Amino acid sequence: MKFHTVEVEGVEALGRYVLLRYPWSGAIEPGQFTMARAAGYPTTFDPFLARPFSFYDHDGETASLLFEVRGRGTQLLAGAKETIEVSRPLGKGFRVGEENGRSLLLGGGVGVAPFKFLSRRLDELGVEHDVVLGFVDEGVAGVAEDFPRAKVATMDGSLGVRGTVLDAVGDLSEYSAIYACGPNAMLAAVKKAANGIELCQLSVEERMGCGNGSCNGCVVPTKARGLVRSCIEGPVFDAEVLAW
Amino acid sequence: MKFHTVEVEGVEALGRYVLLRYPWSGAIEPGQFTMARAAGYPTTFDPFLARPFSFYDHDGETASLLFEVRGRGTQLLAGAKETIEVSRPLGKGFRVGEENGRSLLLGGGVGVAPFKFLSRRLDELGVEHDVVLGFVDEGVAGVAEDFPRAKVATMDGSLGVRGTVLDAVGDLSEYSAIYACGPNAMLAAVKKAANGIELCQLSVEERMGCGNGSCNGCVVPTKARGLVRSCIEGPVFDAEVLAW
Amino acid sequence: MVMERRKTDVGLSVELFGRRLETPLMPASGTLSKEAVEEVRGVYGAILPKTTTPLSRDGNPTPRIAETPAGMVNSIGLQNPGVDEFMKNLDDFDLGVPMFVSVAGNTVDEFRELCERVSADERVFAIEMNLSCPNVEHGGLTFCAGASSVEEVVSACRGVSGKPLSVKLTFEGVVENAIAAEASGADAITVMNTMPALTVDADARKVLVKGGFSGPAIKPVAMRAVYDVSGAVDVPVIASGGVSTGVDVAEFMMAGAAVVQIGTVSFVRDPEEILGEFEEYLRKHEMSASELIGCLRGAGSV
Amino acid sequence: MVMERRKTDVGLSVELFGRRLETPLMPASGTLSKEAVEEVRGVYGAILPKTTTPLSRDGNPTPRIAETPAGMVNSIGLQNPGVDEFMKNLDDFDLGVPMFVSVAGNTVDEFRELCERVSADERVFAIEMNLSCPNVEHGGLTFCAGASSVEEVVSACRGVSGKPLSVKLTFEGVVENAIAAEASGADAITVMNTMPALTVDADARKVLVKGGFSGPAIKPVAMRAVYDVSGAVDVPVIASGGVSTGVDVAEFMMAGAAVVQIGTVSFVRDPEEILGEFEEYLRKHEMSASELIGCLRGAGSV
Ligand SMILES: Cc1cc2nc3c(=O)[nH]c(=O)nc-3n(C[C@H](O)[C@H](O)[C@H](O)COP(=O)(O)OP(=O)(O)OC[C@H]3O[C@@H](n4cnc5c(N)ncnc54)[C@H](O)[C@@H]3O)c2cc1C
Ligand SMILES: Cc1cc2nc3c(=O)[nH]c(=O)nc-3n(C[C@H](O)[C@H](O)[C@H](O)COP(=O)(O)OP(=O)(O)OC[C@H]3O[C@@H](n4cnc5c(N)ncnc54)[C@H](O)[C@@H]3O)c2cc1C
Ligand SMILES: Cc1cc2nc3c(=O)[nH]c(=O)nc-3n(C[C@H](O)[C@H](O)[C@H](O)COP(=O)(O)O)c2cc1C
Ligand SMILES: Cc1cc2nc3c(=O)[nH]c(=O)nc-3n(C[C@H](O)[C@H](O)[C@H](O)COP(=O)(O)O)c2cc1C
Ligand code: FES
Ligand code: FES
Repeated sequence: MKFHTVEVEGVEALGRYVLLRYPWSGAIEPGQFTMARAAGYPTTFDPFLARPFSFYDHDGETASLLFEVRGRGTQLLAGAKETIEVSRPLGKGFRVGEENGRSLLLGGGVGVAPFKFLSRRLDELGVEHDVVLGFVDEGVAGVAEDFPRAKVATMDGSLGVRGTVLDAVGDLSEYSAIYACGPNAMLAAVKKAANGIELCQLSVEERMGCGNGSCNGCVVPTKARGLVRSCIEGPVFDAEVLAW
Repeated sequence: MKFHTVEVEGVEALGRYVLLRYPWSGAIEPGQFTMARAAGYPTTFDPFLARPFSFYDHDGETASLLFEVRGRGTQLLAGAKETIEVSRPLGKGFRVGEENGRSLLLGGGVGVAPFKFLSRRLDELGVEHDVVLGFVDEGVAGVAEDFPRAKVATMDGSLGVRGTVLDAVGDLSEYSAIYACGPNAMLAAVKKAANGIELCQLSVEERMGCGNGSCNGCVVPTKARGLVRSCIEGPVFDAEVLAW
Repeated sequence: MVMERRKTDVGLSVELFGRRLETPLMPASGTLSKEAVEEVRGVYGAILPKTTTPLSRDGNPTPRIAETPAGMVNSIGLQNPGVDEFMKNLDDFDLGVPMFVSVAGNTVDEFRELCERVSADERVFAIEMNLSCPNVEHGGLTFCAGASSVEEVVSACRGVSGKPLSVKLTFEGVVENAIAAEASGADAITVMNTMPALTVDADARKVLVKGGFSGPAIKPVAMRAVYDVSGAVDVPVIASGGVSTGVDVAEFMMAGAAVVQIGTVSFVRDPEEILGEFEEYLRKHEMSASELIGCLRGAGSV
Repeated sequence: MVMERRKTDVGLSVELFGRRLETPLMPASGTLSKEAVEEVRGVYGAILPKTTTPLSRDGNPTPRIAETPAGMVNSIGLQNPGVDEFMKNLDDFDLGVPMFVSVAGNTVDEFRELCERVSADERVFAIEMNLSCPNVEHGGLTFCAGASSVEEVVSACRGVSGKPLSVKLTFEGVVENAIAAEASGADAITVMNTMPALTVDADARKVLVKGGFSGPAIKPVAMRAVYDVSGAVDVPVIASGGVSTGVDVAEFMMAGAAVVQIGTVSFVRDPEEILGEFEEYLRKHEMSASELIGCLRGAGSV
C-alpha cells in the first residue's frame, strides 16, 4: 500500500480525544477511513502496522481524524508535530440521499468520529437529521461541544441523559434512516432496535492488517456470503446484511 | 542496563559530523563511552540496541558526543530535539599522568572524538601534547577547527598534509606517550609504528550489544588472556596487551 | 514507461524455470488482493494470488490480526472461494507477467487433484505448493512435519503436473524437507512460510491470535533458512520472510534466492519503493540482480 | 528497602522446586555479567550466570553482534572460563537469592560430569541444562535434534544429580523434546533459547553474524512454545524469549510460565522497570503472580 507523507496542520485535544488535521484535496466520502501512522518513512517497526481511522471531517482541503489514545500507534500520532503518513481514503462510506425523512446518527464513544462529516454532508443535501452521542462520562465533553445540535448520553449521567446512546433516543420509528458507529456490541443493539427501519447503516470495527483487501484480516460475517472484508465491502454495512 | 533521559542542550553540525550536548554532572574520564539512543522510553524497537559513543568533551556540567551519521541509530540521534537516553559513563578511559614528556594524540576520522576531552585533561595536568588528526577529505574541516592546535592530514590532500594520520607525524620517538583512536586498522598501524614507546594506548571499536559486560559481544584478542570484553576492560587498551 | 526504464538501466531481470522475469520480486501468497493488483503493475516479475483449496473456506473467526514487535501474527485460516471460483477469476490477477498459483489440500489426493486441475490451465506459469496446512491423514500435523510426507505429496503432484512446481516449506526441518522435495521432483523451494506464534490480550487474559508470524521480525530466521537450503539443493530457492527494503531483497539473493517474495511489508509500504531501493543497490554496487544470487558463498562476495 | 515494599504490596512471589522466589523474574543465561549484578539486586527471584562448559572456551571471532528489527543475532560461542574457574568465582553472582547454574557439554559424558560436579556445590539451587549445543557424537546436531538425544542426556544427568534440573530447549521440536525431558526426570523445562538466524553485511556482501536470534522480535514464537509446552507437561515451565515489558512477563505467565527470564532486553532497559510494570499489572488486575500462571487455559481467564 502506498502511504503519503502529509503535513500536520494541527493536533488538539477535544475532550479526552485528539483531533488531527492534515491537507487532503482528493475526494473523501463520509464513512471512509484512512490507514495512518506517525512519520517513520520508509517504514517504522515501532509500531509496525498503520492504524485505521474514520474521517472526522473533510472540507475539500483539510481532512481531520478524531481518535482516542489507546496504545503506541495513537500515542505517537497524538504527539505528531511535523508530518504523518496516511493512505488514500479507503473502503465504502455511508450511502446518503435515499432517506425520505428524518435521519438519526448514533455515535458511541469515539464512534462519533464519522458523524461530523456525515452531518455536514446531510446538511448539504438538505436531509434533516438528529445526532445522538453516547459516552462513558463527561471527560469527552469537548467533543460534544463540537456537535452543538447533538443530544448526549453518558453512562454515569455526568453529562446529558444517563444511559446508553439508545436510552437518549426517543422513538426510533420517527426516523427513515439510521447511521451508527461505535463498539460492535452497540451496533448489534442498534440493529436490533432499528428492526423495521429500512435504511440502517452500521460502521463496523475490526482489526486491520492492510486496509486494502490484501490480508483478509478484517472480515465480518454476512448472512448471504459468509465472511467478507470490512475494509473493502465496508466499513459501512447495511445492518440487514450482517449476520450479527 | 539503566538509561537516563537527558535534555538535548544542542545538536549542531561540525563538518560532516554531529556534535550533541547534554547535561551530565557525574564524573567522566576521557576515553570512556556511553550507550546512547534517541528517545523511545521505555524502549524502542527502531532501532533496538543503543549505540556506543566516546565522550567528546565534558566540563563537569555538560557532556558532548561527536558522531558520524551512519545508520538508523545515529540518524535519529542527529535529529533529536528534546531528549535522548544515555547510560552512565562506561568502560576504562585513558590512563593519564604517567607521561614523562610530550604526548601524541592520534585521531582517525570520527576517532578524533575522545581527544577534545583528553586534550583538556592533559592541559589541566600540564602535560605537553600534540594532536594529529587524519580524515578522508576536507568535508570534516569543521571538526579540525575545533582543534586549533592540531595538525591535519587528509587522504586526498584537500586539507593539511596528504596521507594518513601517521604520515603527518614527524618522529614518533619524540613522544613519551601515544594515544590513538580510529578504525582498528589504523590502530594496528599505530601500534606497529609506536614500537618501543612505552605508553601507547589505543581506543578500540567493536560492535556492542550491552556496554556493561553482559553480552560478551565486544571482545578483542589479548596476548595473555584470550578474548576480553572491550566495554569492561577497554575501550582503551595498552597497545602491547592486544594480540593484533 | 516505468518498466522500460528499468529494463535498460540496471540488470533487474532473473531467469526462473527457463523464463525471464523482469524483476526478481513477486508477491507472497495471501498478501495481495485483486483490488490492490493495479498498484503493483511493473513492480513484480511474477504474480501469485492467495492459496486456493478444493472447496471454499470461510477461515477463522476474528480477531485474525495481531501486531507484534516489527511483525504481526495472523490466523486467516486460508479463507478462499475454492478452486472453481478462484480459477474463474484468475484474470483479476493478470498483469502480463508469469502467473503462479498457490494450492493447498488436506490430503495427498486433494493436492494431486488441485495440481492436475490447475496445471491444465494455460494461464498458469507455475504452481506453489503450500505445505503448511494440516495433513488430516496424519493427525493434523502439517505436510512439513517430516521428509516422508513431503516426498509423498510432492511425488503425487509431480506425477500429474507438467508445470514447474515450487514447494513452500516452513522453518521447522526446512533443510531436510527441501532435500526431500527436490528428490521428489520439485523445481524450486519457497523458503519460508509464517512461523507458529501466539499473542495474548493481556487485559482480557485471553488468547488474541494464535497463528502465523510474519514481517521484518522474522527476516533473520528466513535468511538463515534460505542460506541453508540453497546450500543443500540445486533447484532455485524463492525467498519469503520479513523482506522490508530493497537491501533486504539484495541480502536474500546473496543468501541464495533467485526470486524474492514481498509479503507483510506490502501492508505498510509501496512495493514500488522496495524495487527502487533494490535498483539503487545494484547501481551503487555495479551488479546485476542475477550476479547477486548466492554470492555470499564465494564467487561474488567482495 | 525496595524488596520489602514489594513483598507486602502485591503477591509477587512464586514457588519453584519447593522454594519461594521473591519475584518470578530471573536473568536469561548469558545476558548478565558479574559487573552488572549489583544493578539488579532486588529484581530477580533467582539468579543464573552464563553457561559453563568443562574447559574454558574462547568463543567465536567478532563481529559477534548484529542488530535486526526488534532484535539481535549473536554468535558468542559460549565463551566462558570453564567450570573450575566458574565455580571458584560463583559468589560474584550471589545476591542472596537461589542460584541456578547453566551447563553445556559436547557429549553426554560431559553433561553428566558437569552436573555431578555442580550438584556437589551447596551454593547451587538448581541446574539449567543448555541443550542448544552441538552434540559431537551425533554429527554436530544439537542435543535438541530429537527426543532420543534429549532423553539420553537428561537421564544421564538425572542419575548423578539430586538438584532440580531444568532442561532448556530450542524452538524446533520443542513439545516432543519437552515430553521426553519430563519423562527422563527433568524438574522443569526452560522454553526457549535463541533461534538459528543469519545476518549479512550488504555492502561487503559477507555474512555478518550467523548465530542465535533473540529479543522482542521472537516473543510471539516463544509465547507459542511456552503455551504448547505447558499444555503438554506437568513440570513447571521457565519462559525465555523476547520479554521486554512487565506486561510481557504477565503474558508469559498466563501462557503457562512459572518463572520468566529477562534476556536481551536487559541490554536496553533496566530490569527494575520491568518488574515495576509487572507489579502495576498485578495491582490493576488485583491478581497475584502465581494466580496468573497458566490462566489462559481456563480458570483464571476473565
Ligand atoms: C474502520 C475503522 C475506523 C476507525 N475509526 C476510528 C476513529 O475514527 N477514531 C478512533 O479513535 N478509533 C478508530 N478506530 C479504532 C482504531 O483503529 C484503534 O483505536 C487503533 O488502531 C488503536 O491503535 P493503538 O496503537 O493506539 O492501540 P494498540 O492496542 O497498541 O494497537 C495494536 C493493534 O491492534 C489494533 N487495534 C487495537 N484496537 C483496535 C480497535 N478498537 N479497532 C481496530 N483495531 C484495533 C491496532 O490497529 C493495532 O494493529 C477505527 C477502527 C476501524 C477498523
Ligand atoms: C567504544 C566505542 C566508541 C565509539 N565512539 C564513537 C564516536 O565517538 N563517534 C562516532 O561517530 N562513532 C563512534 N563509535 C562507532 C559508533 O558506535 C557507530 O558508528 C554507531 O554505532 C553506528 O550506529 P548506526 O545506527 O548509525 O549504524 P548501523 O550500521 O545502522 O548500526 C547497526 C548496528 O551495528 C553497530 N555498529 C555499526 N557500525 C559500528 C561501528 N563502527 N562500531 C561499533 N558498532 C557499530 C551499531 O552499534 C548497531 O548495533 C564508537 C564505537 C565504540 C565501540
Ligand atoms: C495475512 C497473511 C496471509 C497469508 N496467507 C497465505 C496463504 O494463503 N498461503 C501461503 O502460502 N502463505 C500465506 N501467507 C504467508 C506469506 O505468503 C509469507 O510466506 C509470510 O508472511 C512470510 O513473509 P513476510 O514476512 O514477507 O510476510 C500469509 C501471510 C499473511 C501475513
Ligand atoms: C549475548 C547472548 C548470550 C547468550 N548466552 C547464552 C548462554 O550462554 N547460555 C544459554 O543457555 N543461553 C544463552 N543465550 C540465550 C538467552 O539465555 C535467551 O534464552 C535468549 O536470548 C532468548 O531470550 P531473550 O529474547 O529474552 O534474550 C544468550 C543470548 C544472548 C543474547
Ligand atoms: S484489513 Fe486487510 S483485508 Fe481488510
Ligand atoms: S558490549 Fe556486551 S560485553 Fe561488551
